[in-house]
Amino acid sequence: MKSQLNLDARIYGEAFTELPQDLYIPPDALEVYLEAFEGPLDLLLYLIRKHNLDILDIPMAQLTAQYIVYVEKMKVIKLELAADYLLMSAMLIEIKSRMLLPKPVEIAEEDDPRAELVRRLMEYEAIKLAAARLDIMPQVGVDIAVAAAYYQHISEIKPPEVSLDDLVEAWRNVLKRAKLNSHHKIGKEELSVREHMSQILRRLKTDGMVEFSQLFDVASEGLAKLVVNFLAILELAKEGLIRMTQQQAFSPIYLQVNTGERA
Amino acid sequence: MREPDNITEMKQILEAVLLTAGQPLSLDDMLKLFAGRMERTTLRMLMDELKQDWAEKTLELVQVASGYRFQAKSQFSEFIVRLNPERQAKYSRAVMETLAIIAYRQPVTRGDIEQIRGVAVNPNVMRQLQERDWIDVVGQREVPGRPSLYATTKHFLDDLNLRSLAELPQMEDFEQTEIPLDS
Amino acid sequence: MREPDNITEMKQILEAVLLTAGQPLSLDDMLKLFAGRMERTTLRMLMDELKQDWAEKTLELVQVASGYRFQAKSQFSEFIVRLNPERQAKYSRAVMETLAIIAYRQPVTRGDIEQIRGVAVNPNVMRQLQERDWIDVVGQREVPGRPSLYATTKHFLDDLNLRSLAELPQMEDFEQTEIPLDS
Repeated sequence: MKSQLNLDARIYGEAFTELPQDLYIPPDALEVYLEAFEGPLDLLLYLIRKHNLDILDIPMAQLTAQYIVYVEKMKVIKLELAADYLLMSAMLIEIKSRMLLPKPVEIAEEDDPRAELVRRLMEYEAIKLAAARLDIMPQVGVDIAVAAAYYQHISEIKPPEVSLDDLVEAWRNVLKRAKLNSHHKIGKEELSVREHMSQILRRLKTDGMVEFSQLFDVASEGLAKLVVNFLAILELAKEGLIRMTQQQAFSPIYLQVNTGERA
Repeated sequence: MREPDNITEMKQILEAVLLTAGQPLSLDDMLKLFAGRMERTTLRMLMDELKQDWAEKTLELVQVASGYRFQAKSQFSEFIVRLNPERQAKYSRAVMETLAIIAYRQPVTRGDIEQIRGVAVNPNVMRQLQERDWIDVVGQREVPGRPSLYATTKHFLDDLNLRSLAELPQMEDFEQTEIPLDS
Repeated sequence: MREPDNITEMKQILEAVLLTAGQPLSLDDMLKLFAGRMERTTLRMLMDELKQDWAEKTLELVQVASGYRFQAKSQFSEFIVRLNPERQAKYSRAVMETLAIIAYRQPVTRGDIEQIRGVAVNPNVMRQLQERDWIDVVGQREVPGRPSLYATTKHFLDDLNLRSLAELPQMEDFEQTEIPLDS
């Protein structure tokens, strides 16, 4: 208990000089009390511990009248907090009124209406003590300093990860901005054609002039792929990227990168 | 540096890594250093040796919830504090009480916290604790509204120098006098 | 701890503080530790001694522009890096869009890309993609200036886990829902 009293002295002692004696708080001090206490449970606990206040001795009528005045004030300050205090006084009044009623003989000790409040007060007090204990425990950044020597960041930087979703998202943005999507659909077929266009250009770049039929691997490629390849050649020619030459009818057709020079 | 081939070199690597880490390192983290060439038991043994090696020095090797870290021995804290006057500010009572409820009663909802403290929880309080990475949401309670359930994190334990929640001061130790019902 | 009254204790304090500082400490910073009870020259001497003490160890005490710091000897860097492989930040929007245009429209010139994006292509963007070996030049378009034609590489497909470009999502997938004209 000793530590508890010290704690109270430290927390409340310096905050303000006028300590509350009961739940009857002068309205001009209300704001100060609301700041100093964590809520009605905290205030009640303080009164019980410090002034041996009996829950039943609280002058309820006076208190109620006063709390109604608070509500007006609260509209400007902290309405939420005031609501908590009002709920608490309502609860106290309820307890008191039930205590005043004649007690049926068979009702056991545990049914004392104050028992629930006492349980809550005790639980809150335990948490309060736990919080105070946590607060004084050594903490990294306050009392504990962790070793953090420097090291040379050698740059073995991994390149950024890119997912298919990232790529699609980027393309979607391009389309959105270029307003292309209503006219342009790129499907599987077109992508295959464009892929083959790149492949053929690569091949022509290394091999120079290639005979038309050499671009078709009839033995191992399926019909679909051959068609795509053919479309790619046509597209390349259309875009002026390659030049096709044939010496005479029925002689081999040669393809080469369009160098812009006349053959 | 080639891959280390003896215990001394391995211990040196571990020491250098731990001294520069700035945070606890788990055994798994440290095993990565040796590309699968070290057993867990060997690593544990090396940690014990390192602890011994530093026993008489300025730092100590401690084990907290998320692993091992070197930290200044407590007698140096007051000097370290002189260097950074603007260290971590103390939290308000509201924050500390909320933290205590989450630590001791987890997992709890905001409603549970309000019930125990008897006042509404200021969202700012939860935000402070979450930003510090001391609490996080671990699920929802299956009641209407599915309120979030909060629990403390490993980082909270690390920051309080604890290996597990069981190392928190025991609730039972907070001896309280009964509140008398009859006077 | 009372104020240190001998050189050994002072050196210990300096060591603990420097190991945990996380940044270089100037002589002025360190003088603050001793509340005016240490001369600058003494401090310099202690720094030299500390340097000596650590000469054969895993860290070294070095002097940089803003003060003194402990740092891991260079041979440990590669191990430390294994713990946190640093990822470069994400590619910029410009890089991603350029990549997308090359993937869907190849072979394209820089001019084509500029045409579609409506802004000039920063040469740096192309360089990043070429260095990654995701795009290369497959030819030139026969127009004045003979601009390079870019296409994606096999390596790009490998990295995105695709077997061919045909596996790229089709445009139909993005088609926006038509706004119905009648009700």
